[in-house]
Amino acid sequence: MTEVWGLISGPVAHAVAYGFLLIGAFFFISGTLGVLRFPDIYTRLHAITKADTLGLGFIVLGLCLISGSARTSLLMIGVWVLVMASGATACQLLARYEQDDTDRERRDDR
Amino acid sequence: MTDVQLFVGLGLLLWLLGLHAVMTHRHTIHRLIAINVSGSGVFLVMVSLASRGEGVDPVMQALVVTGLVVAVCATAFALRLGSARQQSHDEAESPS
Amino acid sequence: MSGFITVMGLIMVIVLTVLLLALLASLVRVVRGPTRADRLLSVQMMSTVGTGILLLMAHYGQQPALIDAALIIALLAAVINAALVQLLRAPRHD
Amino acid sequence: MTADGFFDALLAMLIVSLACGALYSRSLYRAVVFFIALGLSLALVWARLSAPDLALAEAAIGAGLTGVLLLSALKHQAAEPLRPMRPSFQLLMAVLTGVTFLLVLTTVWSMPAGMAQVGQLALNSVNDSGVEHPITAVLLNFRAWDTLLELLVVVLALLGVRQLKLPNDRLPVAWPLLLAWSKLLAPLSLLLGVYLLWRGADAPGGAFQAGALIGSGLLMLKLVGLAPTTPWSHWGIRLLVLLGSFTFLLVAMATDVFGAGWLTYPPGWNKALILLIEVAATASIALSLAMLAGSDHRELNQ
Repeated sequence: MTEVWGLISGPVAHAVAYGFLLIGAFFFISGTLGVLRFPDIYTRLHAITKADTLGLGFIVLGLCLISGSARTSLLMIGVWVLVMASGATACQLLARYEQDDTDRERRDDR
Repeated sequence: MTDVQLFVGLGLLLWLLGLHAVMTHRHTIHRLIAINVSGSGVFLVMVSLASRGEGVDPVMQALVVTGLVVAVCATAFALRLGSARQQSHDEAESPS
Repeated sequence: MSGFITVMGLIMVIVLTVLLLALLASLVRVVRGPTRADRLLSVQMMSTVGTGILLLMAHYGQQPALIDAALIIALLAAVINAALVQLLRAPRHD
Repeated sequence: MTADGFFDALLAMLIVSLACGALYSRSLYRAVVFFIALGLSLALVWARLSAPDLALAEAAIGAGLTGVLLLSALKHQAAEPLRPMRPSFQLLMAVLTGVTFLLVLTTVWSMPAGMAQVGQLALNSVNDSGVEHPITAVLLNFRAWDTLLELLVVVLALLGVRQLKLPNDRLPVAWPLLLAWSKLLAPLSLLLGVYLLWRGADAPGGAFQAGALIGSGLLMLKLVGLAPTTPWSHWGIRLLVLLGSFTFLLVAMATDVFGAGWLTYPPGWNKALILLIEVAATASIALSLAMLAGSDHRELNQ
């Protein structure tokens, strides 16, 4: 058991953790590019709620490995689950709102 | 320039931008947003001044926590006042 | 060992900078729109990125309370989306 | 330039552009979205300035409640054209504010470093206050007067709204997805609020943050039509709104009559009294904020 703990908190694990942080940053970059470049709201919603949530997941994973404390890790994973759920729901809600809005007369966006 | 100076400057800038916007806008909601922005500027100045020394000044921060709640209550009241005014305006205009 | 630590610090700074730039980029969506949902999408994006920044800062600055702040931001971004949908939806003509 | 300085500069740039967007957008809706985003980013600034209490409060109030408030105000606004003032007037104001900026900036920058005496005093005497977290100690012990008056301000705002003639409008029927989501979100905000209140004794958190959070959960239930009505005419509602101020006043009077003086807690009792006041204040703040933002004509003007 102590060996496992040594591996988790050792320098190798830290290197892996920082690798996760970089992967997370990569996903955030791709999500941002998606938001800037995609042609319509539905694809942009897709970019935000998938790529960015995944990026946050990697960052949480990396930080959990670095911190090594169970309480902090649990809280951070809770944050991630919440962001995931809220991202998925917000995606649906905004897309439906948009459809509802387009179905009626095209209202100008004051 | 230290970080405290940067944030004090930022707070003052927000305060004055808000003040300028309060004076140059006419719409109720726009003005309320402007007042809130300048309020945030004041909070920013207070909090950055609170983190000048070795530790963090708890009195300043507690004042700002109080200020945030008071600000949101005042904003809520003012927005309600604005929409009530709008409603009575509409009723006066409509012929019924 | 000290070299190792500065590499870690560098990675932390790079990730934080990427996230802040993402935050700045989301402003483009608020300005360009074109629809209301598009503009609110950027709030959703800012909350996701902002939670990331807060979590990193909680670790970087040794302030565990910032994790709670991240939790609250994640929760309230959802409330704002719901409020938009309920409040600004065209009322049904019945 | 150090890494921290770079980060700060980016953050400052973000805040300034958000503020400019919120203040000078032509479209009202855009200004509101910018303002919500400003609230979110200010939470990051508070985090950077090592004020986690404020980050919590700003996240709950600046990002959540104010956003819902502004969106609901937007609903009532007619598409009123934004008539700007004359350019000459705007220029004059810009010059005036610019001069003020320079004057105040030079004054503030030359202020001596170090903490004000009262802050040092508060930090030194935290141990006598009954709670470990200095900001909670200031709010509920050293400067409890301020907090008492603040609770009264919340009640006053609600009373003020009651005097207005509120529009009587119906929200559309919520989508099933939204209903299910808010059934999940509201208990979660209650749970998180209680957690913040509990942590307030020895870590950042406390009655205001908890109250604002629970209030937004309640507000969300109100928006989708799941919350029971909270009519002002019901005595229970009035009691709950006034509970925080009443408890606080009762404690203040009791300490004045039987103890050492107005709001000077007897030793040994302070932790219990602070907790009592905090729980009552949280309930009052939550209900008052939700009613301030979400109650309509039927609930407030009988």
